[in-house]
Amino acid sequence: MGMILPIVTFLPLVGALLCLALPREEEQLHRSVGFGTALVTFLVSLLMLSGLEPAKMNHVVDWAWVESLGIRFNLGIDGISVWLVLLTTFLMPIVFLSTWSAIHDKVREFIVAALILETGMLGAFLALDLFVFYVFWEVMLIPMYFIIGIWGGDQRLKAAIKFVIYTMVGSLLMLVAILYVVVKVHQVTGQWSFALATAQKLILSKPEQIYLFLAFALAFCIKVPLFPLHTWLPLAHVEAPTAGSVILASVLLKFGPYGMIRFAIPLFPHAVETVAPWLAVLAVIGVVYGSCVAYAQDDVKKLIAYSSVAHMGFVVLGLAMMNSRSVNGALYQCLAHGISTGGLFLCVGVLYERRHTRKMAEFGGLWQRMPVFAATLLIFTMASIGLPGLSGFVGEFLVILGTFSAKERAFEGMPAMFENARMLSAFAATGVVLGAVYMLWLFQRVMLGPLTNPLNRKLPDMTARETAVMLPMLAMAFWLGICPNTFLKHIDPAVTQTLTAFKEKYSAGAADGEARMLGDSAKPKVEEPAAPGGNP
Amino acid sequence: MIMPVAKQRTAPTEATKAMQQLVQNLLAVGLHHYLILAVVLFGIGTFGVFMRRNALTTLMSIELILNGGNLTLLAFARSHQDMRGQALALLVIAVAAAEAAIGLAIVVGVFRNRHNTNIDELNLLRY
Amino acid sequence: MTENFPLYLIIVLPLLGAVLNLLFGRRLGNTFVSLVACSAVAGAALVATKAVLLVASDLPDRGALIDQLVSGDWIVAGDMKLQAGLMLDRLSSVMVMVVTWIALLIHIYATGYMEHEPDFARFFGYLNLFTGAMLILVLGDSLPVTFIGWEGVGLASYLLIGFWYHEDKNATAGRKAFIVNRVGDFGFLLGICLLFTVVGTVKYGDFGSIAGRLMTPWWMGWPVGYWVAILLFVGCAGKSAQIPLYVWLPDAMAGPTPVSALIHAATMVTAGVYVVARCHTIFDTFPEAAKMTVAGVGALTALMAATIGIVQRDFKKVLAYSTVSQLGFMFVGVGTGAYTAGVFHLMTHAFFKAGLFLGAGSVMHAMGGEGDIAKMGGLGKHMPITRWTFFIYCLAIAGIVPFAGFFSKDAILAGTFAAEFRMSTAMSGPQAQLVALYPKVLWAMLATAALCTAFYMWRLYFVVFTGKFRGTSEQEHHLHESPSSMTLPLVVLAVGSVLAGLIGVPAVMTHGLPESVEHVMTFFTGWLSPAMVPASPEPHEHWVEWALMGGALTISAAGIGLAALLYRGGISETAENLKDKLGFLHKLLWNKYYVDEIYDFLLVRPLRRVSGLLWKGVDNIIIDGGLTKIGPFFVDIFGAMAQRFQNGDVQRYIIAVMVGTAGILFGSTYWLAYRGIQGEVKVDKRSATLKLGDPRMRPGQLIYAIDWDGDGKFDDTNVRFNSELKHEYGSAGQYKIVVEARDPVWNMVKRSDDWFFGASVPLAAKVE
Amino acid sequence: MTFDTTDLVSSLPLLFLTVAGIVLLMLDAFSRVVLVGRDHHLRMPSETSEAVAVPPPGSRNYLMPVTVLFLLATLAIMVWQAGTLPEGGVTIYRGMLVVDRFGLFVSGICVAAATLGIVSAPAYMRAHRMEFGEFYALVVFALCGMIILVQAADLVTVFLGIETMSLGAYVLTGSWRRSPRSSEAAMKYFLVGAFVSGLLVYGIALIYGVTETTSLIDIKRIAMSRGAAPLFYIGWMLLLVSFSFKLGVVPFHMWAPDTYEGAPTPVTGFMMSCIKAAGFAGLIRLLQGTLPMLARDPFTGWTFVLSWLAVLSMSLGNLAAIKQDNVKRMLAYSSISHAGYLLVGVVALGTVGDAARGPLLFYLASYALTVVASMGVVAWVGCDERGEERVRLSDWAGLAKREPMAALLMTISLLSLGGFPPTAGFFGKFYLFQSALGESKLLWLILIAIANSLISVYYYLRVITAMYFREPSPNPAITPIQSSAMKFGVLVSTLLVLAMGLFPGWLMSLCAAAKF
Repeated sequence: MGMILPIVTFLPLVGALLCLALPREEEQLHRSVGFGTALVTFLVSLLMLSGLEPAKMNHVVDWAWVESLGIRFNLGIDGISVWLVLLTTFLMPIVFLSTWSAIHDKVREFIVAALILETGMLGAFLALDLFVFYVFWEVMLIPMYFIIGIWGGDQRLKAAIKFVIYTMVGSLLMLVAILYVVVKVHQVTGQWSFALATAQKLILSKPEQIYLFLAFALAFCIKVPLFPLHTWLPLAHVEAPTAGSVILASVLLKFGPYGMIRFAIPLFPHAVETVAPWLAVLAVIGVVYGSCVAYAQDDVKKLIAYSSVAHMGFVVLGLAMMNSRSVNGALYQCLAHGISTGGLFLCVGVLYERRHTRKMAEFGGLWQRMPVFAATLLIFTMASIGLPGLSGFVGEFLVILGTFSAKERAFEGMPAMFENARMLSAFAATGVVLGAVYMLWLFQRVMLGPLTNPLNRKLPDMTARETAVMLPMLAMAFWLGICPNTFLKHIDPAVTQTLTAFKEKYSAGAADGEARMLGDSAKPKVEEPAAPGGNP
Repeated sequence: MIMPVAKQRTAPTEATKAMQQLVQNLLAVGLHHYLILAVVLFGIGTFGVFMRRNALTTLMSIELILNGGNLTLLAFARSHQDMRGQALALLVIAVAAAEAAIGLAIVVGVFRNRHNTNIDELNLLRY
Repeated sequence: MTENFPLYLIIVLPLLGAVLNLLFGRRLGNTFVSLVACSAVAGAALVATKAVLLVASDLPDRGALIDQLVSGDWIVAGDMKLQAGLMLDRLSSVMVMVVTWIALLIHIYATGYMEHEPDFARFFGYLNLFTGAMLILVLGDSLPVTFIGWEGVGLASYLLIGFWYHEDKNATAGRKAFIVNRVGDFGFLLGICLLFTVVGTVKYGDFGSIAGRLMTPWWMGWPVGYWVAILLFVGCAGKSAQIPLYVWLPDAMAGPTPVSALIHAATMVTAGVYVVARCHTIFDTFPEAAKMTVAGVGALTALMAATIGIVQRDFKKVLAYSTVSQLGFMFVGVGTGAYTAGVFHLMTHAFFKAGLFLGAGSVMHAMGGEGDIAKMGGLGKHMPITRWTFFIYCLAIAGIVPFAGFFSKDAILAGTFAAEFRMSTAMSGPQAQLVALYPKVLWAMLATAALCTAFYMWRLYFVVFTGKFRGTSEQEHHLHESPSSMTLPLVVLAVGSVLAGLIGVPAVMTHGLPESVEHVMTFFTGWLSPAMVPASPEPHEHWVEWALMGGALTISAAGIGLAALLYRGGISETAENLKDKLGFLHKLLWNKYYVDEIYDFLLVRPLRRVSGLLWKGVDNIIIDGGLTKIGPFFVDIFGAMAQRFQNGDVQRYIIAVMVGTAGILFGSTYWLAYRGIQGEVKVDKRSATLKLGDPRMRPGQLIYAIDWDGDGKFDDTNVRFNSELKHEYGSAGQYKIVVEARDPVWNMVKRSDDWFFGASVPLAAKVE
Repeated sequence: MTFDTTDLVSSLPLLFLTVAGIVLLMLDAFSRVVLVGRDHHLRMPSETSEAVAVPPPGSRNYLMPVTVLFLLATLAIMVWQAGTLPEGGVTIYRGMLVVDRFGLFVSGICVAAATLGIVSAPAYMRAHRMEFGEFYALVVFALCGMIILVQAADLVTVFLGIETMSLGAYVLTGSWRRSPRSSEAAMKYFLVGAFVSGLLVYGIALIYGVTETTSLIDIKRIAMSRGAAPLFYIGWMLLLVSFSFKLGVVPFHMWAPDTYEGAPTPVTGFMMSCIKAAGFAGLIRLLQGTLPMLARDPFTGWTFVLSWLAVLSMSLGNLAAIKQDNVKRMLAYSSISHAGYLLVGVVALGTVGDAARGPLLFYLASYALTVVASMGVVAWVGCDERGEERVRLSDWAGLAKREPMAALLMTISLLSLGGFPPTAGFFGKFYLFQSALGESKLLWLILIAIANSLISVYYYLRVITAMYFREPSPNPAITPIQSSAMKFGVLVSTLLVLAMGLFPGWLMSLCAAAKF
């Protein structure tokens, strides 16, 4: 079990290399290799659950990588990341299966890109070293760029570039922040270390924390995406091929909240009191705004993309509230959104493969032709608007409840942050109403009404393969709705642990002037920084 | 101060004394005179490079600049009573010669391609 | 409360039926589908009956059967632990019985009604799904579990209203229902949140002990219980079609008639009443303002819907407005603290309203789907069973003794008349009198509504079943009585409509009867009163009660008589004349007070417009077109400049080299002097301390000259320092200080009062 | 005056290379030459009817392997030498040169980059019909100049090194004789270069005049004891200007885009990688060896000047690059911006101290290799039937379909240039910024650098976009150059770029060990 994390992380990469070794023309073989690799990865990743102690890091590997800089290949998994990792590994076989016939051009390249992407995502979820995290974070970017750019729609070039540039804006600032933290750690301890655990002990002055938090948060908020940093998302979603949209919506967006709870919040607790209220307000604006704009769309994918803005607004709201209910809810909403929106995009993919259009006006009355598909879409629609018993409800409920019940102070000793938490909660809850407005509008325009368009008269229902793609997603949608504790039993202890650590670090007080490490109050500053090159 | 001064053969008259004084003053060039001359050479060269369009003239102007540098070197070497400056000047002359040769070759190359050597018409490569 | 019973069977059976029908029904045929659907509901009904018997016989008065659905916790988040379980107590027993048995009847009815429907399996799947969800709603042991069922029935309702999705109208009606319900759910959800936040529990079992905590003042001076109740009531108003959220219910008639009967008359729409009764502890919170709100909204709704019902011509629309109106009655019942009466009316209403709808279905079945009553008439002779059962239902709803409606409606009216809100105890003077008058106003509104009810129901009856047939001859040719699968439920419900009222007869009427009879006839009150501790005071003296009863009966009779006058034997000319005379009123009522139009104008269209504006305006133009283009715009401009500068001219290249060299020389020296004159002055009485230069600079690099008094002459010259310089002033005053820094290497001079390259640096000292 | 044998042994790589250059020159000179007139096969664009000495095609194919062998041997000698060097290096030729690990490391980068670069030369030259046998000898001689420059311990050798290097580069730039672009590029490079040489000589003279010495160590001693005189400053600025010119630092960069665009692609690669490496090494030696005391002063010290030059270079280079649709010219502008990033490292060297030298060297090495790889692909992409280069973005459209390998390798190179992990370019930037952050004063500079690398991502992605996302242009005239040597060279450099990004440890330890 000790090696399971690197194995899971690099299995897809091995698959990618295998694909590169196979002849280009064997498209079917490539698809099988891709699917097989992803499936094996999923099965292996399931082993991670056994004996998992959610409140601490499990299966940790800590290998030297660049020793003189203190960069270590450090992976670990806890209750926060485990379900996100499993979500990733669960989705990838589905994605491969779903693109079996959708991708018929440059199949090998697609499989390779998707597998590399999977490695990137898994690595980023598992990384416990800031450098490793950043590397994987960036590794995700390029395959996604290719997936959008090569297999995307008409405006794919614009979408791909916009996606990369937006992400880069945040991630480069994050890089500076990481460097700053590490240099500070070095100045205080005399050691070079990129380990998250070490960085978590570093206490900086409040202004420093705020700037660094903002640098981190920018990267994560762009990924989320938080209003008003969201405009890359509709474009990327619409232009990306189905597989790309699914991965983007289901997994990549989750790096925003994950990064917040794993990095930004624990590292800079004293910034939270200043920034979190703003985040919360933006998140609520995002909920309402995303919903409204989604309602105005006439493109199916775009509508779903904007619905992501709204749903992820809940997530950020939950995180910003910093209480165990809301944070649990936020993380749960991540999973739920991954399943429901992923499912919706898969459904759009089914439609697109048949009609090569995503305009709602082109459809209508499809239920008559495609009842199974209609049922599938309906379930994902309902999951998306948070119908209890389906995936969307628990997360939204916990976030709204957590926000509503948020005390003015997230913790004893913190300044009052949320005088108007209830108002926020109420505004966020309007998202529940608006969600129904736009999603049902979508469902009606596509599925209900008379079947007027002659092009739709002969549409076949879902094939066996497509049904096989949808079934696990549907099962998960129900499972998430009915048995939330399957997931919360891992998430909750980890969240509690994170919040405890946060409180502990917060109550140690921000540094005034000189940085220090948690635990040692007055350590003399190390005189001259040793060479980062590791001069002997 | 360093340069040789004309020898006096007969007793001078007042007028010749004055004349001699004048000449002496004029001829008693010191380090600064050389440096100023070098700067002037440098300036003329630079001016030439700025103003002349013909590649060959430009080349010659660059030689002037190099000579300005050389003169400075030599003046300092003389003033410091140090041979290194002299050696360096020699080296510069040698290099300048090589440079001139290459420069001419390039000018020839340009001429063969374009039939003139006006540098302001070299604008295939821009923006 | 510890009795264990497999309550989950009650919900699992219908859900299982739904799954089977939805997944395999199409392939297995209609017989199989109806068998599965009906037996699932029948099974649930039997299990439920068994459970209710258990509650009745084996449990103490306030006991309940409970069943932990999910072992352990359902949702755990930090300090919050929610369980999901089922609970059957006396209140839910009533609901369970009503839901399961009426559902069974309607299932049976639907097997006939939907016979020729191609999507037979889907229909029954949905119907079973609805039954399951409704039972979750009813049986849930806490608000979140109830909420699951609550939303589940919403979904089923959405699906069934839009069952004939081929028509956009139906799909839109379904969507409208769902969205309006969601608006209610918004309140419901926040209510749950508030309750949990303040009280820390959302389990019904704990509600007995939370009254004290609900008294905490919370917002605008009202106790938290009031706000919880109001928020919950928003949800109830959505589900139970009260003002202002009733608009979906008339549209919901787009669904198949059995659906209207089951969901939009008998069961789902009463869920709001059920929840208010269920959470009565919360609604009872002093000063009962929440109850007053509930009752007021109920009365208003009852009146408004009843008036609209008078003029409608669509068979099912009339019934729909009638339902809205009757729900208003129920809310007045629970709102005035007469919980038993409210729930009782809920039950009786389930019988006769389901019957009315099924009758309507039967009629429309015969009419080939025609719903306009103006095109019917004289159907009585073609369909006798339908006619006579319908007759009974109409008597029941009009409140003619001894039909079910009479007793329950009377209970509400009497309860309302007798109600006293405790708010009056907190007030004095005219305000208290107003509060005391409030129940009477409510009573008057209800009485008016009852009059209208009797009138429009009988109008319906007369127009449809008496007189001459006004439809096409083809329709007339096809007129026939419905098959037995449809008439059987009609009869059963008619029997129910006759008898159901007899278990809740007011005490004054049973006075003197044999004890066993009396026990049966007041059974309902006795059944519920332990679960719902009556908040309302003892009723009035007997003569008042008798008088009230007589009044109610008179009102009903008057309504029937009026209807008979105008519509007996078809639509009379008087009726038409009246319509013309009261043109404005008729138009207002015909257009349902223009509420849909107002909503469209105030909410729907603005939302659409705002959405478009946000998308096209904010998203596309401001954010995407503006904010994200600013950077690229400048990059582009500067890029073009940088590119254009490179014009291919070698001489320009060389000049750039020279300019660069000069720039380096100038820049490095100028900035030294410039930074050198940055400074500040500190004054201590007569002495001023001048601090100059950047602390990071190498000391002694600059030579300063300082003019302390701004007279243009330098007082100190040739000063080399990098920290501080002191000066003693001779007299008090405001002095301007001018500093000149000189870089000895370059003789670059910068004075603090020159304006070249950067602002001047004002330095001054104010000495005392 | 006798020659010390240690001088000879210590300068063995230099001597070996010089001899190798002469041998190559001889080999070329004694190869068969034929006179041809206006041959329609060769389609001389020139209007002159004179006969031109043109060697028969393929007659000099053996020169490239021979050169590669020579360079590899030099590399081997350097490795051997590095193992035997005492701490602090050996000063030879009476203080003219100093052989230390720093010098050896940078020389090694230059030689390695040149080796990987010239393997694509024969195929390129054949395809573009520019048989030019002196190419290899000139490369080797320019390399000699670079080695002299990085090992220079005296202003005399600095001058000698720069000039030797430059003279070779001038000729190489113009070596595509029938191309008007090539000769124009050479002309521009030469004119500005010669002018700057004049500035260099003048600057050296002034410094010599003030300090009475040309030895860098003595200059340092004297400058520190006497303080700075204005003439010294001017001399020093002129030196800085001439180095900035060689490195393509704004505002002395203006020759660079034109020259890099006009020069034959292997030469461009050679100049971008080797001259930049050698120039930076020389600058570091000059600044750190000569003017350390000035560095820490933020206002008069050279860090102030250089930080602004860095800002200008990064910004202008990137801004102009973003407007290019000529890939080669875009890479030229990008090289200007990379000079800016490297200057950030130099500034860090002045403020943070010696610790920043390792990152700077790492960046140099990674940039040199990446440039060699990308220029290899630029050459690979090919030419039209007239032998003209096709380097417009439109010509690159759909390269992934025509030449998937080239597109893949180019993508990796571009990602490295843009600083994406896991490539050398990313680690280089990361390492550089990390060392610079050791001094919080430099945060602003790093933020500007970050903003710039964001801009740069845009135009690097444009190339990737063209290669992968666009359909190939219908014009079939572009024929890729099919040469296994070229492909091998590009492949090896790209793999090295990847390896340096994934396992940077080995190179980092080399960089850290490369001390004066």
